[in-house]
Amino acid sequence: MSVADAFTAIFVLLGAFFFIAGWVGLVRFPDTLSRLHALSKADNLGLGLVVVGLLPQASWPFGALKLVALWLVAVLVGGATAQMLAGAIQARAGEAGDRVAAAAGTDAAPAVDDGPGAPR
Amino acid sequence: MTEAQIYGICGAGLVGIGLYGAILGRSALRRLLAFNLVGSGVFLIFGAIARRGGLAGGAASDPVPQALVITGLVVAFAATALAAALLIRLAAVERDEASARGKPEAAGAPSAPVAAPAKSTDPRTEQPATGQSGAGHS
Amino acid sequence: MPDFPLPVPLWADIPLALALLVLALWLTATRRDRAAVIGFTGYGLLAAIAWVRLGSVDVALTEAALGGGLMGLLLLTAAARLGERADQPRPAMPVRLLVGVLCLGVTLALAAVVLSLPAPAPNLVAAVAANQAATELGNPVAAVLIAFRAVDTMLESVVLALAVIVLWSFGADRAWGARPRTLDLGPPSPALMLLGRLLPPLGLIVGVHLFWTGADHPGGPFQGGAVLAAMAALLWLARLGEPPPVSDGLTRVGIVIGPLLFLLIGLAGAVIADAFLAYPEGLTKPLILLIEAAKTLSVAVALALLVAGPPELPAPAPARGETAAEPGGTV
Amino acid sequence: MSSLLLIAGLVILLTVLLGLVRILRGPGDTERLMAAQLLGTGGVAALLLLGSAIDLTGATDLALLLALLAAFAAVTFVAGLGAGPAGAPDGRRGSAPDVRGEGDSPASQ
Repeated sequence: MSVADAFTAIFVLLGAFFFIAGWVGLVRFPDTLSRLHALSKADNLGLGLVVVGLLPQASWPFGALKLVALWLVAVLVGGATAQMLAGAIQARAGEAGDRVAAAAGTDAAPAVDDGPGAPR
Repeated sequence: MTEAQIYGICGAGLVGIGLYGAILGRSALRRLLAFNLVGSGVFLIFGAIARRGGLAGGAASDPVPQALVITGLVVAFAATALAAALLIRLAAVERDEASARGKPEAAGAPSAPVAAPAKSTDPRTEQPATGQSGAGHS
Repeated sequence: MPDFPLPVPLWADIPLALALLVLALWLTATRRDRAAVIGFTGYGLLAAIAWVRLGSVDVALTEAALGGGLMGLLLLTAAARLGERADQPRPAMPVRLLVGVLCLGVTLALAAVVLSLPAPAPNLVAAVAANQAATELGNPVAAVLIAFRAVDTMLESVVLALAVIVLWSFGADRAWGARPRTLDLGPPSPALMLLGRLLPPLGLIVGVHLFWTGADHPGGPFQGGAVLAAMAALLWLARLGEPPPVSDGLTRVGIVIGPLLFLLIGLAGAVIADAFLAYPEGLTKPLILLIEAAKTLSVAVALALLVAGPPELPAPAPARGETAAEPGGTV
Repeated sequence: MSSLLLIAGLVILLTVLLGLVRILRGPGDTERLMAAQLLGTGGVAALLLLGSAIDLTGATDLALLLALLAAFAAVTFVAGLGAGPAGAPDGRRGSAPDVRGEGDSPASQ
C-alpha cells in the first residue's frame, strides 16, 4: 500500500466516521439546535475529509480541481443553510415564548419548541 | 437479482403508491406529489429496461429510452409547475371571496373591500377552464 | 465492472429502492402538506442516485437538477403560499380498500412485466453507435436527443414555451404586464443574501459546463438550463433581483429562441439536406452547437419563469409599514 | 484500495438512508429538512466514493450538481417561513405555528 493510498484510507474512514456521528446526533440528540450542530459536523467535516482523502486518487488537475470546488460549494451552502435554519429555529422559539408570556393560549401549545420531550 | 430488476420492481411499486395517492390524496398538493410519484415510477421502469438493453448491447444503458426519460422529466416538471400555480391562484381567489363576504378576518379588513370585487369576478369565469387544463395535464 | 468482495446490488440498490418506496408511502400517508413536500425533495435526491446505479448519468443529472433542486423550490414555495389547509374528507373505508386493491393490482402487473422481459433484451445501442459518427457527438444520449429523435426534442421545447404562456394566463387580468411575484416570500435573511451573491456565479459555471460537456460526456442543454434556472430563482428568492415583467420583450425572445431556431434549421434541412430536421453534411456539428446553445438559454428562461409563477400585482397597501420599502422597485 | 472506498461509500449511503427516520418521524419540519440535507451531503460523499471505486462515469459531475442544489429545499423552506399565504399582505401569521407538527409515523412503519 503506497503512502497516497494510506492517506486516502485514513481520511475516508475519518469522513465516514463523521457521517455516522452526524447521523447518531441527528437521531439521538434531544433538541433541534443540537441536531443542527450534528448535521453541520457531517456536512462540513464528513464531506470535507472524504474529499481530502480522495484527492490523491483524482486525476490531476481537473479531477482534483472539481473535488475542491465541490467541497467549497458544500461548505458555503451547508454553512449558509445551517445559519438560516438556526435563525428560523430561534425566531420560532422567541415567538413561542412571547405567545406563552402573553397567555394568548389558543395555538401556543403546538408552537412551543420541541424540547427534551421529543418523541424518539 | 440485478439492479435493473430491483429498480424495475421499485418503479412498479411507486406507480401503485402514486396512483393511490393521486386518487385518494388528502389535499390537492399531495395529489400533485402523487402524480409525480407515478411519473417517477414509470421513468424508473423505463430506466430498468434501458439498463437491460444497454448491458445486452455493450453499453451502460440504452441511449434511446434515456433520451425519452429526459424529455419526460422536463415535461413533468412543467406540468407540476402549472398545477402548483393553479393551486396558489385558486387559494388566493377563495381567500378574496371569503373576505369579500365580510368574514371577520383580521388581516383582510383594511384592504379587501377595495381589491376584492374586481379580483373575484374575472377568476371565477376562468375557473372551469383552468380546472380542465389541470386535469388534462395529470 | 470487476468483481468485488461484497455484492453492490444487495448493499446499495435494495436499501435505496426500499428507501424510495418507504418515502413514497410516507408522503402519501402523512398528514401535513409541507412535511410531505420536504420528504419529496429527499426523494428527488435518492432518485438521482438510483439513476446513476442504472447507468444513466444523463438522466441522473436531469433528475438532480429538476427533482432535487427546482422541484423542491417550486413545491415548498407553493406549500408556503397555500399554508396548511383543512384536509378534505376521506372516502369511506370500502372505497379506500377498493382503490388500494386496484393499485396493488397495477403494481403486481407491472412487476410481473418487469420480471418477464425477454431474455436477450432488445436494444438500440448498436444502431445508435453505428450512426453516431455522423453527428460528431461523443455522447450517445445527446445524439439521440438532437439528431435521431429531434422531433421529440423540438416539440418538447415548444411544450416548455407553451407552458410559460399558459402559466402567465393564470394571472388576474388586471395584473397582465406585471412581474411574477410567487417567489417574493418576504425579506431575506442575511445568510440567504450571502448565498444569493456567492452561489449563482458558481452555478453559472456549472450550468455552462454541463451544456458544453454534454456533447461528449453526460450533460446537455436540459441539465445546464435547469441549473441556470435554479440560480436565477435563488437570486429572486434572495431579492437580489426581480423576475422580468411579463410584458418584457427580451424575455419573450429568450423563451422562443430555442424552439424557433431548432424549427428554422430543421426547415432549412428539408431544402438543403434531404429531410426535415436533417443536418447538411459538414455543417452538422456547428449547427447542433448553435441549436443546443439556444435551447439551453430557452430552457433556462422557461424553467425559471415557470418557478416564478404568474404575473401578480404588488400586495395591496401594506398598511403595517413593514414592506413599505418595496414599491420603488415595481413597475 | 477500491474495495475500501466502496465499503466506505456503502456505509455512508446506508447511514444517511437510516437518517430517513428523521424525515419520517420529524417531529418538526426543521428536523425533516435536516435529514433531507444529510441525505444530500451523504449522497454526494457516497457518489464520490463509489465513483472512484467502481469508475462510475459522471459521478463527480452529479455530486457537484447535488452539492450545488441540495440546499435549495432548506433555503426555500426558511424563506417560506416568513411568508404568509398567497394574497395576504402581512406574512408571519398563520405559518409560524405549524413549523412543528406531529409526525405520523405509524402510517409508514
